[in-house]
Amino acid sequence: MSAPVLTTPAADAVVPGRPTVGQRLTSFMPVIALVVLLAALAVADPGFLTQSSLTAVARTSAPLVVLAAGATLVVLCGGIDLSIAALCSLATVFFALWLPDLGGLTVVAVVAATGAIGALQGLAHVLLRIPSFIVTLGGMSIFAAIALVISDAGPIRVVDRDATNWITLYVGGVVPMSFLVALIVIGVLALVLRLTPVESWIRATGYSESAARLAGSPVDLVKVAAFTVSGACAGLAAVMLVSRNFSGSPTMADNLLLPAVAAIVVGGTAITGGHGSLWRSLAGALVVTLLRVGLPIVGVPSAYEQILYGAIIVAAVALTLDRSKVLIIK
Amino acid sequence: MTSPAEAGPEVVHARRPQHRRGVPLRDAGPPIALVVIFAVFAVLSPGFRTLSNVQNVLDAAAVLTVVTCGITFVLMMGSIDLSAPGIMGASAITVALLVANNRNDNDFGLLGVVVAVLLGAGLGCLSGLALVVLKVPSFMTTLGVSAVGLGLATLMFAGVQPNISDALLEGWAVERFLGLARLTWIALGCVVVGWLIQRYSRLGRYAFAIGGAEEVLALSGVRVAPYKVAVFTMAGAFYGLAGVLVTSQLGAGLVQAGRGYDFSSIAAAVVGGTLLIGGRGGILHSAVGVLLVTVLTNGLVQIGVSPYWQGGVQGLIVVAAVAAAVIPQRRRNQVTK
Amino acid sequence: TEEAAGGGSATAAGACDPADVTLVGQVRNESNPYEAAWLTGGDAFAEQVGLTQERLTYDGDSTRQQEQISQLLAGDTECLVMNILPNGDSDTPPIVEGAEAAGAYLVTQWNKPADLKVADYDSWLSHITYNGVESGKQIGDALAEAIGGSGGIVALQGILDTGAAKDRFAGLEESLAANPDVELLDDQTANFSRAEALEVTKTLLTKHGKDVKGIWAANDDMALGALEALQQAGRTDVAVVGIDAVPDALTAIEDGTMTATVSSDGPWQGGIGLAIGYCVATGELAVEDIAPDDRAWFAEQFLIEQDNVTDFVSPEVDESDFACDNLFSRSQGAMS
Amino acid sequence: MSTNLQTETGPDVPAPAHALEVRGLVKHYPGVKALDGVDLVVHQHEVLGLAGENGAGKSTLLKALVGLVRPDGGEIWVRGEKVRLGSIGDAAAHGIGMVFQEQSLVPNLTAAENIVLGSEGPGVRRGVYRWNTMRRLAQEQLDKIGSHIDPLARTDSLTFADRQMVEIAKVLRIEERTSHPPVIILDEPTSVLESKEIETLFTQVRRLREFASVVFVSHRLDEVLDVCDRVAVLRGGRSVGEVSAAGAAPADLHRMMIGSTGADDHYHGAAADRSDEPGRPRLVVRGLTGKTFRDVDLDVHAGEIVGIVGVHGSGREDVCRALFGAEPTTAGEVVLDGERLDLSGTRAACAAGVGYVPAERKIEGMVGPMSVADNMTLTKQQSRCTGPLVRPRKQATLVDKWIERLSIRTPHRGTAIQRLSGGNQQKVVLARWLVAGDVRLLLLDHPTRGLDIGARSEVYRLMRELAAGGVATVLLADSLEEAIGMSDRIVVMSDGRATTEVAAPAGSKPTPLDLVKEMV
Ligand SMILES: Nc1ncnc2c1ncn2[C@@H]1O[C@H](COP(=O)(O)OP(=O)(O)OP(=O)(O)O)[C@@H](O)[C@H]1O
Ligand SMILES: Nc1ncnc2c1ncn2[C@@H]1O[C@H](COP(=O)(O)OP(=O)(O)OP(=O)(O)O)[C@@H](O)[C@H]1O
Ligand SMILES: [Mg+2]
Ligand SMILES: [Mg+2]
Repeated sequence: MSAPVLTTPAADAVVPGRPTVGQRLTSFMPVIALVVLLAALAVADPGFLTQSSLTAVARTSAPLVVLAAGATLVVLCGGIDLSIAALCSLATVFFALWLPDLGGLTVVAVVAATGAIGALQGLAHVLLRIPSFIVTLGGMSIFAAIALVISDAGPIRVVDRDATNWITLYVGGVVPMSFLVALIVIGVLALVLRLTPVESWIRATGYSESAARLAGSPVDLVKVAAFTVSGACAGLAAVMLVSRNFSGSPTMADNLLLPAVAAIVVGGTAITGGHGSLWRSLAGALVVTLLRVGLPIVGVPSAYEQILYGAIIVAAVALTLDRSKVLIIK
Repeated sequence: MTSPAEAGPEVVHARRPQHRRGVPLRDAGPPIALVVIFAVFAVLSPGFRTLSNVQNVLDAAAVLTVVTCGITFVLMMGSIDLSAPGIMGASAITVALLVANNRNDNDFGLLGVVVAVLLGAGLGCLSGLALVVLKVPSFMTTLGVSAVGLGLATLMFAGVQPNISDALLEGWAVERFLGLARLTWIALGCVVVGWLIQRYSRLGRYAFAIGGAEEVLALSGVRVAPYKVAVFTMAGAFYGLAGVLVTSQLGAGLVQAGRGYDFSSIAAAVVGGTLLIGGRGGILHSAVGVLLVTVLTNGLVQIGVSPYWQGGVQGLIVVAAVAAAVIPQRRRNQVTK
Repeated sequence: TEEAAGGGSATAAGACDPADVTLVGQVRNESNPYEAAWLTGGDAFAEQVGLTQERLTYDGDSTRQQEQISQLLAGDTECLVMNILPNGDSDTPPIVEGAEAAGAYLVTQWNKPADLKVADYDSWLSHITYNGVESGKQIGDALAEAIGGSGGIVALQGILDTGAAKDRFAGLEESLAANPDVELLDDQTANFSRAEALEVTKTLLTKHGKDVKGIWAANDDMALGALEALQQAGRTDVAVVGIDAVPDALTAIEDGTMTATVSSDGPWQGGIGLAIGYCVATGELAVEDIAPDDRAWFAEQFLIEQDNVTDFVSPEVDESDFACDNLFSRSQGAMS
Repeated sequence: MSTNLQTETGPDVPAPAHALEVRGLVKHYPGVKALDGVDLVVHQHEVLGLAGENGAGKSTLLKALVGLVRPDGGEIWVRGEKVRLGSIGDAAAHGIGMVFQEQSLVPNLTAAENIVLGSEGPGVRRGVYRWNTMRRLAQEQLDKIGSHIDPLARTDSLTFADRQMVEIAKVLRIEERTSHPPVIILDEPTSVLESKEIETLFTQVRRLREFASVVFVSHRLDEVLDVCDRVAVLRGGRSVGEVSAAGAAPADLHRMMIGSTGADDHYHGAAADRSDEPGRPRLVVRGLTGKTFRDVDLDVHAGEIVGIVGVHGSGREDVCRALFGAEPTTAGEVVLDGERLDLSGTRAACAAGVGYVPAERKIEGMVGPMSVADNMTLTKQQSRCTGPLVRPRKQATLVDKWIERLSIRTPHRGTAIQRLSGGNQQKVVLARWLVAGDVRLLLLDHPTRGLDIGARSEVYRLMRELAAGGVATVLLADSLEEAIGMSDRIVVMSDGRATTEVAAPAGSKPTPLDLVKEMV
């Protein structure tokens, strides 16, 4: 019979955890990717690194930044919004149609309308329990059809430019107003997330919806809100596009869907939800814009441009994704 | 195998302990929707219910079916695949340049087809490798590979459309057997092969399991990575074959041969009940989904819906069909992503 | 003309050193024969003047076209010459305004809103297009003749919001008015795409069956798609017409499977836009000297049928077409 | 460590080498020394118990033995041979297999596939499934443990307990895969099982001893002493000693686990000083009907703990969820403190002061990648907010207070909860309802599942404290003993109906047998 043998008490194994240098570095990866890409482009064509060129990049990226910012919220909740581009196109048509009657109020009206449409999709998602992929895929084709019909399948010229003039200005002669607006959108959304419980609700929903619900988080409300913001952002992006093109068209933004989702992923936000942030999407959108306009401008031939685009975008994600937060990569 | 069931990727979901074998109601949703929609169109349009139109629908579904066969396995794993446009473009041009054509003196016939399919497999393998080695989500790797495929296709295209004059390949689109084009039989063959793989091969069952609980496979000592790569490779091969089929239909190798097939194949698979979270659905589900989508496209033209509205009506019907299918299985604390 | 560049001082309009000129050609993509040929023509012209052409493609994506242009204009625009194919009518105004603000020399082709006047701008030198109404009518008439003046036809429209598609269809309508026995059974869009045309034609063939005697397609790509559909349906009794004179269509006309097309000379288009810009930039041609009729004009086009197809099988780019005093030789008059 | 090994209950013939030996194993995680030089010996043909508090490092040690955790230092010897275990496959090749603490089956595969997963053998020939062979292979394994599960049933259609059986059947395939006597590791296999199933399992464990070695982990110390030959104890990542099971009592083990001779305040002792206040019950449930339960009536007074017991499938869990608004009801009325309780959703329930701790912690209880602090304040946002704004300082103070109060072992309040041991996770989930101090009705579904004995006592103490503060508690206990010990009153459910009510005041507790009679 052995008596229990006691040895010395174990040392306290608990020490406070602080982020290591490596962890800090991973959270800055999107910015690093951006800088590396910019440097590479500058090497390929030194003319690319001029102020006017960078200003143009910023201006170009604004609609994409806004689209990506809105959709990021949906992705953080664990869903996806495939309708942003089609909704944005529809919004350009709205804008062009309503401008003669509403004048300066058109911007507000368009953003409100797309926000409401987004909310509608959110409600369909949470009430009918249809996966967001399907709801927004359906939304995509429905919005495209509506846009075609109300625009008579053609672009609508915007003659009165006063309503959008402000967005084409440059602050201090350098920073495009549209980019500033995009930054403000990101900033405001990020502040709301950071300062209120919304962030933990969104993350909890994205990481583990059932746990969030059983903890009494307003899961449905948060999701509907995310879709609403995503819709409103699509409306705002539409205003930017119209101010740039002087017209609204039923297919104007359709090709921005994949770049917007790519921007989110390149920023390092997990497509499965929970992990990520808005400023990551900002960096991602800038990377994607640089690739879209930078490669051809520095003289990469069309065929190689696509191959490079494919390779770089994968490499960028390889760099930015924080794998300690996302255990299984699907 | 029993039927797929239970939405949700959870490892341990202890609710509702009943044995489920046979086809539960939820899986019957898409086939029922197909029958209903078919019946509605048949009543509304005399042109729709002709035999030749049914043949037309089946023929029109061929390429989408082959693409969807590939993507189904990827979706079953819970991954996503957007590489179809690029891979199909590359394989379409490749096969057009390898069989008898107007650009060069090649006349490799069936060998050319095989090479194009292998090219597709290679590109698919690339997505898979980037996924498991670089740990980049498949959304991105496949988007990247699609761009690479389009780039390769543009390089090979070199400004002059390769037109094929290969009798075999042209025959696929033209010659009929039992009223259906050979292409359609090839697509049917793909469904059968896909089903056998899904049901009887380790690859297929593991793909299914990866979608259900990837981490558990690792705990059981299964190395998941090779299977993932293999699934993407197989999907790439299907896309490659689809590119060949498009070339056979169009009589020419087009860089844009696969345009739009990424989303339409995912939509078809999802409508059929292969959900994006993985671990659910299968080839037969997807085949039903493809038929549903094709019948819709065809029927809307036949009953004369304005081309402007067609997309919208299709979207509405798809959402309504899925909603009708999920309503009976709604639960309070159900996870819907 | 290869003199060393002068100082870095601002060059007055029209006084660029030939070696300083940047030539840019922008089309949708390099993956279709017509636009690839366009870029090749641009290269040929550039070589002729000892320069290289910067080739841009935007994959048929309006947003991306605008993004590329604004990026391009953010760089050095002093002696920039652009020969642009706008994706749609609505894409032209922002390009024009951007070029005007940056002082880059711009020639556009095909798409332009009717109310936008080239003469209102200094940097926008010229807009070139083919008379779509005319081409639509020409092939419409050829189709009517091919089916013996009476019977049903179906029309495949292009991308609905482009001027080219609208004009060509208007031409078809004129032709239908002139041939009252020809009936338009159905019109659908196949977005200028071969693959879409194949599917649409198949469905239309099952819908209208033997009533279809002819297919009018707004471009050759769609016509070729329609030909495949006919072949698969085993129909040899249907006449097909298109526009653009792409090589495959010419071959089909030679073979007798296709009835007619209208020439659009891609290589020439790729060269001529750069040539106009180059001449103005180097001061060999002053903007004021361009006749008002040559600011927006229709280029010469030909109806191609089996009897004259051999003349068009290998289009030659004639260097003399691009000489500064011979730029507008192919003009068929101002756009109305 | 001790060398005076006693093997009275082991085989008489000493084995040539230890089945398994661990020397100085070390494993660091950021901020945590999970293993701090562990030594362990497993003899041939013995059942070795492994005991230790939550977070002592048991699971980490065992995972290192099957190649899932790569140790930072130390050695592993198998049958006298030093080995490196790089993967679970390596371990299997050395005859080591494990049943994990968290269930690890693929839910959408059949039971048969799960059983042979990774070692299909003749079940798969050249990549092609041979379903009949596979079914037979699985059936053989299931027969070993006397389970009657249909091998071709989908795993997610099985009950929790059946799935545990599948896991055991699966690990037993080690026997077929190695010529050596295997070492089979069971990490808390009993925590989700009913007593009958536990008996089946123990029969298996005893059978295994004939030809294999077993390492067995459980927080139910009586169980450990019952089935094991010898028990090794871990504390803070170190081996602190071992006892022979034959003569030891749970209290001895417990003392070693916590490193002091602190009182083992087990639940049986206390329960005394609750003041019985009659009057109107806080919670009144009348005729509650849902999919799996009918006409349930239930009263719970403020300060009362009411246990609900029933066999598996009795519907008690769904009643709890229904009261929390997480399960739809078709009829019935629920009144909390005189007000009708809104059962339309979980948010309404939270707002009304109802709290719920679900049994499936990993999926439903916690948000794994989020921090301890965020998990703790997820429900009661007001506890960390001023108006609509989050106050990090306020949150930090509050969370630290509760970490201390419940002695939650975590490196930091910002650590992701998934890095904590199961027991500590559970404490955080429980704390979630306490931070605001406004909970009136607490629904606890297996709140002590997977907790060590110390943590258990703390949870018990906490429950009593809350009850003393006036909280009404509904308890679905981990075991009948727990239900009896903790409850003031016990409601027996069977077949979706509340059939009987048994008073269980301190001093005159019913016996388990009394309850079992009512349950069936
Ligand atoms: N009629 C039924 N139809 C379907 N499922 C049923 C039915 N009756 C009971 N069940 C199942 O039984 C379970 C309800 O029992 P519950 O889990 O509440 O029992 P429990 O007593 O809590 O069991 P445990 O002690 O294992 O926690 C549910 O998971 C439910 O799916
Ligand atoms: N992957 C990980 N990352 C960081 N820390 C970890 C990880 N896994 C375990 N730990 C830490 O290591 C310590 C030991 O954990 P382990 O799971 O081995 O405990 P345990 O004895 O099994 O506890 P329980 O009885 O609760 O299961 C704990 O402090 C835990 O927080
Ligand atoms: Mg453990
Ligand atoms: Mg239960």
